[in-house]
Amino acid sequence: MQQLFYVFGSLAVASGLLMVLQRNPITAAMNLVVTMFSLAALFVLLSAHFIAVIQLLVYAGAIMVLFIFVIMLLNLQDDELRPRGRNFIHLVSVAVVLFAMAQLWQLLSRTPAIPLAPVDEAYGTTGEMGMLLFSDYLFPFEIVSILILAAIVGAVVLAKRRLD
Amino acid sequence: MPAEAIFMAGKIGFVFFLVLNLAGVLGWVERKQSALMQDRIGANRAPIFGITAIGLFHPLADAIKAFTKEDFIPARAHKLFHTLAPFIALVPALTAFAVIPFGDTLTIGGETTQLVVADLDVGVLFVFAIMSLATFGVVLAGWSSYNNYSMLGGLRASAQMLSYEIVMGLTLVGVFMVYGSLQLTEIARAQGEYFVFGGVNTWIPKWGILTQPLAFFLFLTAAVAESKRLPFDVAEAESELVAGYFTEYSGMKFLMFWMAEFVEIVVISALVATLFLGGWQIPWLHPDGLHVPFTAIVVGLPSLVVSMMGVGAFLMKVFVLIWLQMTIRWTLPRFRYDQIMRLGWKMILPLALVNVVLTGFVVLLLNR
Amino acid sequence: MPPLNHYLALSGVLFFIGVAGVLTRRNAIIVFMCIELMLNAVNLTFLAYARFLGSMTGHVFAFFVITVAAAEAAVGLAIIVAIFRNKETVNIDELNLMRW
Amino acid sequence: MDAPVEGNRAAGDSDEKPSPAVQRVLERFSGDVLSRHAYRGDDTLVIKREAVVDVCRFLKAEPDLRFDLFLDLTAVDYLPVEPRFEVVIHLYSTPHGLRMRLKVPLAGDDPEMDTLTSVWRATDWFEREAWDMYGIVFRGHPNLKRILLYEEFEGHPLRKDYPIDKRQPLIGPKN
Amino acid sequence: MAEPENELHTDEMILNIGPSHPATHGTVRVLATLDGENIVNADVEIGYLHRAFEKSCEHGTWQQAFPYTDRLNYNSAIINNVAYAMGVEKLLGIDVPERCRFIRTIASEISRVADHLTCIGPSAMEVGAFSTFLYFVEARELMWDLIESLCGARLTNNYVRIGGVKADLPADFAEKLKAHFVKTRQLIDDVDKLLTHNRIFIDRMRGTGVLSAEDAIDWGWTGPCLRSTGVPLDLRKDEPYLVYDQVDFDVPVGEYGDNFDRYLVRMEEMHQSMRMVEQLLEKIPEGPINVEDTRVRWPAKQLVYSRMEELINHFKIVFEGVQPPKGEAYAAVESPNGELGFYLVSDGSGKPVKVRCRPPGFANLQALGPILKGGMLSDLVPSFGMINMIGGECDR
Repeated sequence: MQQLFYVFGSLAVASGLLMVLQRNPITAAMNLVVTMFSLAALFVLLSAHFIAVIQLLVYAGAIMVLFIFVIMLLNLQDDELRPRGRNFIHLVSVAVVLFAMAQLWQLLSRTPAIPLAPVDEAYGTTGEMGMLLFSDYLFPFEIVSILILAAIVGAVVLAKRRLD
Repeated sequence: MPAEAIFMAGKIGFVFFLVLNLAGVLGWVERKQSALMQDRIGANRAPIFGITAIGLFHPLADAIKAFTKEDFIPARAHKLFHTLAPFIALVPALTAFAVIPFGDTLTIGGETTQLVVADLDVGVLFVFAIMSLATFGVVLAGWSSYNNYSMLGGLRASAQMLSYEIVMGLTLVGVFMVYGSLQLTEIARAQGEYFVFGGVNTWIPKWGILTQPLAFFLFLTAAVAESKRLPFDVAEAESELVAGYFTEYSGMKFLMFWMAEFVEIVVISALVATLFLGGWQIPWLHPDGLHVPFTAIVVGLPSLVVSMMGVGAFLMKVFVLIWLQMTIRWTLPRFRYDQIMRLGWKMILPLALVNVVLTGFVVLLLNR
Repeated sequence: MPPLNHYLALSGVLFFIGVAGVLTRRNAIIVFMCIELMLNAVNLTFLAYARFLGSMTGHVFAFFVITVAAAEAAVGLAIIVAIFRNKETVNIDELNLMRW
Repeated sequence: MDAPVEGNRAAGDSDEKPSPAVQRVLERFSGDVLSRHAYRGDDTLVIKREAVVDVCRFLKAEPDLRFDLFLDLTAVDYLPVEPRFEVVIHLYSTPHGLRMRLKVPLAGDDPEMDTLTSVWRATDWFEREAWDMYGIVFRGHPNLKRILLYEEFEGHPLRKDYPIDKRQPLIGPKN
Repeated sequence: MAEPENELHTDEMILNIGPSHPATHGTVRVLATLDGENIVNADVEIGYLHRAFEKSCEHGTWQQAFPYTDRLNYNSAIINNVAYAMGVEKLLGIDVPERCRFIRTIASEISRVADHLTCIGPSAMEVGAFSTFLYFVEARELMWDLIESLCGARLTNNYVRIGGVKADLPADFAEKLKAHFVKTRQLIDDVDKLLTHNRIFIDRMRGTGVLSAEDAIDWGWTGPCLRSTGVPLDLRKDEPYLVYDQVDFDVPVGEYGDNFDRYLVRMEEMHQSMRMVEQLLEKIPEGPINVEDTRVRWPAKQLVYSRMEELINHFKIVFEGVQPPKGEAYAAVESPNGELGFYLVSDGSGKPVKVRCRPPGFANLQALGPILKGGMLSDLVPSFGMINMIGGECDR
């Protein structure tokens, strides 16, 4: 288990970095798919089976396909968008990010290792998840469904060529 | 636990053996079946020491030919993705079989195991999740080939597979409501029970096709569409797009797309058999033997025999469904791209929703 | 089992990779993908804490995050397509219509 | 019955009474019809090239003629004779079941006539073919370029002075 | 706006379909400008099968053109033979014997069935119905068997001669034809069951490639394509040549002028053709199959080998050719795809001055671009298939 965490963790970080560094949008998207896949594996390690599958199904299987579909539809080639006199801003933003990472590292290295508690069989299963969603979180759940409906309508309206 | 490890190895071996061989043999079956439909003889050459075995060695000959062919990558293609795409298309299809139970429990030497590689709690969702990854193979193949036909094929395939995944998922909601589980072993086991009306046992098994007849047809349609077989093969429509996303493939990589298609047929057939045709269940056959309908007589059978009969029954159902898909493939013309989309979104999706609502009412009434 | 700290560290690293991408990249679609990466990193935190607390509330939140992300992706990509049709570019530097 | 033949072409007025359709054209365009005949029963009018579009419009529009179906346009090369070319048009009238042949003589050094694409859209490719094969220019044609032969082809092969064994330039892929 | 260095293009995609593409049976190229799946513009380029038919004819005697006419529409070569022979006979001013006209009609109608089978089968295959293609190939084999029994060749028949035909009907022709027609009808019925009421097939064909009757006439359409728009123009009825005035047949017409109507018209025409052949076989009179005119038809082989007059006659007619008087003639027949006309000019010598073939496919194909415009990419396939462009005839 320990090794699997590090394997998938480093895979996630590596492909995440590649995504940011890649010029080609399709390559970037595929790297993001690898990140999502590794994260789904990490979710399984955290006994979150349902979320792991949803992660694969929705994120990797649907959202990312949509991304790639749009990239192909717009026929975006290699990202030739050169920064125009913005190298300074780039440097600053990278520095800020590195600084934040260092802070994070400091914070975490100072705290002692916190072991995870063992959980029972039912933890993270579809049934439990359904129970929670349809009892305690029913209202948010319904709100989310309205949100999705709004998103569908919005997407259709936006992507349509003309409003007629 | 060595026993568990041995069982696991055996099950994985069996599944791989089954799926890969079926995929190979399906190539032959497809040729022979189409030949039968079209008043032809079909493949009957490819001898080994003069024995042709009615053309059974043709898949082998194809494989040898594909291996020795030049592996061609177009000049301006994206080499990495062009190479990777067939693998991405094939591997998920193989993986999806892991959660499909091919038999009931098997007891050998006091050790009992469920005949499924991974009995996941999220069973069906896992199959969908994994199969949705196969989309990437197709899309990448289309994009990386640097060919307009491939590109159009990839675009069509991504839109089609994305749409039909949603439709497929929705058609199954009714099944989940009836059996109360996503776990494929539990769904299959629940189908061994009988309809009981007013306390009277009818001895009709609760197969999915009987409890969810509408869902069965909708799911089968959506599943065939998902596997991009005729009449839904617009992504590779040979008369319009030459070969769609795998126009620029040759040799082994071409064969891998081909294999992926056949493996998907097997997976879909297995999934339909498990969800709607009772999986390994044979009517009136229980772990302790054959129960004669409307009586209490039980013809006792050893559990090993029952397990083996279950595996046989499962394979039979898979074969029948494969045959059905092949018959459809050689009978129907191809849809147009927009007609496929219309069918998915405007026909199957609303019908699936209606099915969910109706099932909800019925389940509520029966549980009252 | 790896301790909670490691999950949180991984999550933080992924989040900041996403931040770096948002700040440095100019292609709207890649910026969008970086945002998705940040959402994923947050999900990892949710699930790690949920596991730590032995409660499934975190899962519910992760579920909502994924759902909202799907909706957001649909609308966001539609906006990008619409912008591209009008302006022939996805460079965020040139999409300065609202900068006044 | 053999028609009077001038040079090697069938031409000249036939002694027979013209058919009603021909009669209509003769009445309307008496000055533009050079000759007419009905050899083997095919109504034929030889028309000045200046008048051909007007005659065609008339043939198509006139209610009792209605030559709406354009069948064929081709050219014939009578090399030693001048005018050398003759553009031959075949028409059919779907309401009345009539057939008509129009012939337009063109001089060898000036093989030009007005396009008929404004009368029947179908003449488009046929005129391109006549240009391709005989080098006859149709003034006002929207897209007058080679159709059956390739762009690099030199000469017009159906002219009688085109040697049958002439070699054409070989072309490779362009880029 | 976008600067040159970061210009991103979404221009309409130009898809080059052909000259060698699975859908282009025959060799033709369609340059389709696509906006997504929709065809914005379609340019049709032909000429890939140009073989200088007219030039070749001008360099041989009148008889020597027959094999070239075979290659115009190789699916129904006999109809091309007949049309050309009729043109030369019109130029010569001769009439062929009654039995010869019956035989020509029978052979033409069998060829027509073969041609329609070759049109519908592959078109159905291209929209995905593969089995129907093989059913029709089987039926076409039966038709070719019949033609083979007439002249010994299956594809390029070269059966018709100036002033007659090569050979009389074989003795067992009637029985053979009866047996073959039974099987052919079965196969056509099978396809009818598979396609005509098939929802998917109707969806693919109905409403695609629509052309109104006025436009169809304006584009010079003839044959089943024109009849599908509702114009009952059929030379066999309107200007009966050969013995079409002695048989009873119907001319099916369509209603909407779309691909499905073209399919239905062709399916019905096959039945009508078979009906005609059966009637003709009933009525066929005894008699000579060639004209007796020695200027036109060369003498029988046994006479050539045994008698001097006939030998000289044979020599002269073969080397100098038939010599029609100076003049011009246009003869047209109803070929499976429309009016197939031959415009012939003779200067009185044994060689033609001009042999012009009016190909129906040329005019029909011309409208392909316009009917594709605004449709979807997939519509190209049935539209092209149902126009039934034959490369040999279109490009000559």
